[in-house]
Amino acid sequence: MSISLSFHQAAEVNMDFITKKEIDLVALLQKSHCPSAGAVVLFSGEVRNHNIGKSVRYLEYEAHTNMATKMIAEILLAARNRWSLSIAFAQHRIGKVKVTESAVVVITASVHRGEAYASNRYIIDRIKHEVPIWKCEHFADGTKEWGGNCNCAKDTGDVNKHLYEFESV
Amino acid sequence: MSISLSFHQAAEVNMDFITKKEIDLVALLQKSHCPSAGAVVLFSGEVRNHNIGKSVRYLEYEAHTNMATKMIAEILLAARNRWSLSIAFAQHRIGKVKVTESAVVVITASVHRGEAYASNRYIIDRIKHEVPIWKCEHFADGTKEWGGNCNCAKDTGDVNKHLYEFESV
Amino acid sequence: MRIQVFAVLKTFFKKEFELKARINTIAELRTHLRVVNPDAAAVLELCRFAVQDEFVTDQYILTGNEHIVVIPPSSGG
Amino acid sequence: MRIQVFAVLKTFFKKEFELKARINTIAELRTHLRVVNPDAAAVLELCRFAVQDEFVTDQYILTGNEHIVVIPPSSGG
Repeated sequence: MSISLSFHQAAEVNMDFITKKEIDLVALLQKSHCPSAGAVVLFSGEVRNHNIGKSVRYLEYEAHTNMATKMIAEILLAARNRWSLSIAFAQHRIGKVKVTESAVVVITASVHRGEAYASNRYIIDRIKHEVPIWKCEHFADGTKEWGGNCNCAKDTGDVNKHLYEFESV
Repeated sequence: MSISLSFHQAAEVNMDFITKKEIDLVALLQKSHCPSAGAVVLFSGEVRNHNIGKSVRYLEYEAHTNMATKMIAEILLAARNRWSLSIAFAQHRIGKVKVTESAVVVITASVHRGEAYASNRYIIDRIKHEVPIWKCEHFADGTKEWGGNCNCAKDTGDVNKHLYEFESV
Repeated sequence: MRIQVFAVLKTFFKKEFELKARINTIAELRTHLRVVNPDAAAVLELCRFAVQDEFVTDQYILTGNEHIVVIPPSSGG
Repeated sequence: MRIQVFAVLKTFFKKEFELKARINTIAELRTHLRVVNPDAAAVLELCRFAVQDEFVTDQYILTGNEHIVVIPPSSGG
């Protein structure tokens, strides 16, 4: 599912917020230069070869694509308005993702650098806590485990209330 | 001047911290994936078409290349040690830089995203405040003006004491 | 009502199934699923529910014709 | 001693020049440059000085054979 976002030229390239294909960091970065922006920040969340002491073979991501797409669009719009961004874009991959490959990318651009960093962090934190996307780790020993990274409800007592890192920095 | 930094594979590509050539963001990003890192942050400081209400034609950067190179190496090493980074790299362009072109790039990679963002901000803030690099703005009206962005001495009373944004976030 | 589950919940339930029992609210549905499969109790406590792809609260009233999605804690990124 | 200036200082001084005057410290050099060119006074107050490419303080003692770099506030990025 695609949504047209005029504030990123990637609109014409590949605008799926959720994609089964490899994330094309290079194509996205090349499209992220804007005459009015002085700062571009690109975050890439990549698959590590280890987690909690275990060797990782690959990850597998699953999403509720329809809900996830709508939520990412809302998060990008909120970020864009809050920090007057020139560019706000995010893409999350689903399916099997190998070590060193990108599972998620966030790109922000703004007049000054403070806004580009802050909004980038805001977007990735909200995606990780709120958007219906899940990770299954496949370990070298043949075992697998579904992640449940958002533990906020244990502290907030409400599955809809989250504790964001971007608020604590 | 080149320095070999084994913690970035770009060592083999283009390791000048100060360069007269166009910054090759794509080549640098492509070299920035590391099996042990889960987070990569790339910051690109780009030339805007406006500043303090004036239309900008292009910028011209000058550096004390020898001192700047040594200082950037020290800053990268400090960041790498403080946040246990897999990758810490920065490159600043000198000479004429046109609107939307990158004047400076900083790339960091770490196990978790918090460190990649924080160290990236630390590196760019220290480069901007401390490293002997200067910008001359060439405006559309034909005038030009040398920047003196680091005004910290006015508050700290010491040209060697700086107030960093990374400390306030 | 039609129930669709994701991620770790597929370990405990079929990916999608029809539920005929008389269930009046999301809170009752959460309890029902826990009773059907006690092993899923811990994760069900942390799940969000969506009806027609919109998040709903525990108080949401069900008529029986809904498509309900059970959403475990996010672990994207 | 040999003096090298950068950026905005090139508006006030030659890019590189020899200084024959008897100057004993960096503080004295700062004053000397201000006297030679009062228009540069404001920026000279904010400049750092380096001898042999290492930063030095105002108290640093000069012998007369140094290569001294006058460094205006950074404005990279």
